[in-house]
Amino acid sequence: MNVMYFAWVRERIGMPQEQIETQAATVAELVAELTAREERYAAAFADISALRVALDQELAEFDAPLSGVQEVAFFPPMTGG
Amino acid sequence: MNVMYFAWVRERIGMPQEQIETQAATVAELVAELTAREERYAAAFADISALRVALDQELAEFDAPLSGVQEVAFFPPMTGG
Amino acid sequence: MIIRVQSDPFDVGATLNSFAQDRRDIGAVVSFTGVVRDTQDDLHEMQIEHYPGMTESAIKTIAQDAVSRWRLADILVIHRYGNLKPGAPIMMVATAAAHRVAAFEAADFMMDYLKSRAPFWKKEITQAGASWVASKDADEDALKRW
Amino acid sequence: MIIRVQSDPFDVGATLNSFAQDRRDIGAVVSFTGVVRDTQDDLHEMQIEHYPGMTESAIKTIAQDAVSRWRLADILVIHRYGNLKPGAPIMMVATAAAHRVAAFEAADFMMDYLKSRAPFWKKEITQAGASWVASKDADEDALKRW
Repeated sequence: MNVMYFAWVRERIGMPQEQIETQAATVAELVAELTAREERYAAAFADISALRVALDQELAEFDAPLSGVQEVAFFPPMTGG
Repeated sequence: MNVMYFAWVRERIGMPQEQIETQAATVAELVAELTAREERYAAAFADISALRVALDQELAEFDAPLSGVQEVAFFPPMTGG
Repeated sequence: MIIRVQSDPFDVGATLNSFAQDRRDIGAVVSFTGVVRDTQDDLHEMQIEHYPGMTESAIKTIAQDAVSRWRLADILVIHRYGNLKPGAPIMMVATAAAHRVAAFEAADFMMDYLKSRAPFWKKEITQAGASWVASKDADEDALKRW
Repeated sequence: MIIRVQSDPFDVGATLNSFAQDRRDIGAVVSFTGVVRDTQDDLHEMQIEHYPGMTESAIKTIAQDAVSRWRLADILVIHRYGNLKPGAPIMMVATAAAHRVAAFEAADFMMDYLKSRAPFWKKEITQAGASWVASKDADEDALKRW
């Protein structure tokens, strides 16, 4: 699964994307798994309410299932326009 | 007093403006005076609710006094923009 | 504040590019362009009559009202009179502000008031003849929004 | 429908002039331009990051939503990414319609949704350092208008 990070999430984790092998069933489980892995992930995911997630380039909720998903992206609320 | 006509008011009366000597105290009295004068004025002023009036280039009501006014203009509702 | 009432055509894009271009405190620019519409494909031309003198002062009053209601960096109104062909720009409004809500609302407000309070009258010359464009009750009602 | 996501600068006026110019059924064109603001006179540059692929599809979804809600003749969105200087246009939206209400509302709607639903993130580089522009609760609340 391709996991992408944008804006300050990218900066805190220190890379724009990575390939992750996971058994996580939902986005929340993936977040828990990454948070447990290293401090920089814990720092990025400390406040989930300040984050957004997209599954295969569509906005999703953190309780959404990951089954069949190829690309997960984490980022702060968007500031376009 | 300079009296001006615009759009279809001008077309019905047949001139863009004229000098009028009048004792009319209000716009309504001036309209009554003109209406009595000739058929083309009666045609232009037949439906006052379809008309607007400006006194010295400011929108006004038909019961407004004419005292001190130098320019009266009659026209249909505006269609700018 | 830029207000122009003219019979000459004007370049909408060039006008917008030069509008408020030296200001650093602007985050949002909104423009509205009114165009001669020819939905039925039978319009020969649109004739726009106006009330010289009152036109300029009425537009200025409306623009000053907008400036007093919203935090605007600048505002522009250009309105043509005379004979216009289908597709030609009739008029444009532009507003510049730090924030987008002010720019949008002020432009919308300007259009509502220019429509019903600036002394212009439109006449359409079609193959079937000439007719004055009638005002709509909705145009007058729109003023109550503000 | 024209949607462009690019790092290159673009000419707002030329874009507006060429937008929907061959349509005879248009009476109203509204444009919005977002500009890099430097209110405190301390901004070195604005860096705009985006999510390639999702950006284009998100903008297209928003524009299609606008087309389904209002009678529009055409709609355009250009949005830059990369490093922009103060005063530079960040993005523009243009809407063309027979009537002004549709053009205004659709442009306003587009801006509200692009602000909170198109995957762009802005970072300001000032003399004091770099900081990500935070989203505002008001931006999310604005979506409830539609």
